[in-house]
Amino acid sequence: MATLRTLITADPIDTAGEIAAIQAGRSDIGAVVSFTGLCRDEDGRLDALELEHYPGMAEKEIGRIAAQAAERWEVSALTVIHRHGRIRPGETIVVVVAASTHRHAAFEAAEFVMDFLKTHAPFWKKEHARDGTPTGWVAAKASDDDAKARWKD
Amino acid sequence: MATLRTLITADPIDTAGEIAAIQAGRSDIGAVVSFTGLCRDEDGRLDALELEHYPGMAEKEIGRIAAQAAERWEVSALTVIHRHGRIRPGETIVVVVAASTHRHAAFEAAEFVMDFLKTHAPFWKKEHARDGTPTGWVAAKASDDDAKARWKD
Amino acid sequence: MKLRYFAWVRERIGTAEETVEPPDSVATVGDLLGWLQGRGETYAFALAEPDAIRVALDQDHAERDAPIAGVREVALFPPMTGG
Amino acid sequence: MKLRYFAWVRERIGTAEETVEPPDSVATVGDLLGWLQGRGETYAFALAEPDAIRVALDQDHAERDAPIAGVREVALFPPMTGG
Repeated sequence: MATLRTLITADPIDTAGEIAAIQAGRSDIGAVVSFTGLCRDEDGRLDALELEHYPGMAEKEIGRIAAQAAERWEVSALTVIHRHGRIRPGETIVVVVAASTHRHAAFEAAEFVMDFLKTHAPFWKKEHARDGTPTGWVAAKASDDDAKARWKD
Repeated sequence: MATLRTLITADPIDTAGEIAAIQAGRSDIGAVVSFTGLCRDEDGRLDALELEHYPGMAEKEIGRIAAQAAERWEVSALTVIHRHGRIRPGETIVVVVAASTHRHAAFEAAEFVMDFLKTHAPFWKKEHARDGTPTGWVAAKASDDDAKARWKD
Repeated sequence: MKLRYFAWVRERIGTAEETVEPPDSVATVGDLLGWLQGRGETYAFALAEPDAIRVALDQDHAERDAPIAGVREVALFPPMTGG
Repeated sequence: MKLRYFAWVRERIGTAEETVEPPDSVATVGDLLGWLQGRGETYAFALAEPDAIRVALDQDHAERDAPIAGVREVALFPPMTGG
């Protein structure tokens, strides 16, 4: 049974702490893959991103995606943490950490989680420009749908 | 131009420090993928792994693999660190960190580096058993050759 | 039935949530979207491009043909952009 | 020409490196492996399964048909198991 940890939080995310925690006290793990999604400044244009989410469903959906990944690949542990609220360039929006005996399971599980999180987890990004021009909602990318589609059996 | 950092070292590897370093002072990075390869204890059987390497060629080969990855995917920065010498269960053998604007380049570059490192970088693992039974060299895995083969264009 | 709106759907409709009682003829998610479009200008504007609207029934993603009988909370929102 | 051995190739041959002067008839990596096998029991043992031996010429991976003329350092080792 894989150890799953999922969290939606308004607080800063500590990637290093999550990686350390997933392997703490165990010596059966051979591979740890982490993904960190960061707020970019878009060539200096962006002051902050505002992450709106659907409380309740966001937790449910991320829990479901993590459980699916843990069922599909032999992972020892899987952590998924997504932040909401106002996020500044350089700060972390999302972290996925997958631990397994062998590396492919960890890589694939982490990628699978990210591809489904992008298309299924109820979060929406709004950009706040540095120069005060009207803010805008980030548009969904067709490439994210394509990325998700490749996991069909 | 991607920033490449490669290192062969007998010292412990600081994954968290390498992740922090790759994104320090930049806000153009949207995705960081890290891979950490750890020494397993093989159900308590293993006391330590001894990593032999070919000094000179190991550095050269890892530099070449990192450069190939950076040419093939749009990565902002790529770090590859491999340890040699005696390594205890729970300790880190190898770390790969890939940073990019979008996530797929970072995932693919990190996986590519690991697949080629396993089959091309001159390192050999010898197991030291906890109960003192004769030590043995780890055999190469056919699955590693298969993993490498899938990167052919 | 409670309706919840997120992101630009929320901004265009002008409220985050409300409670409605659709007539019995409104049986599916698709019916509900059609009915909501007739509730006024802000709804028509928010739901003008039906393909851009995603729907969740009691916090599960749902397609247009999903029945809404017995559902307590329906959420309408644009394609997700988290991660 | 300097020869270097690693892992169990090193252990079986019983030395980490040596300098040899193969005859002119030894032109390729394959020739060199054949010539080395005739140098004694430890060599024959270490190189008994040629498919399990990898070769690097001046620190670059090389196939069996690669010429060794002008090469300064030849390394023989088993398939790699790092990472």
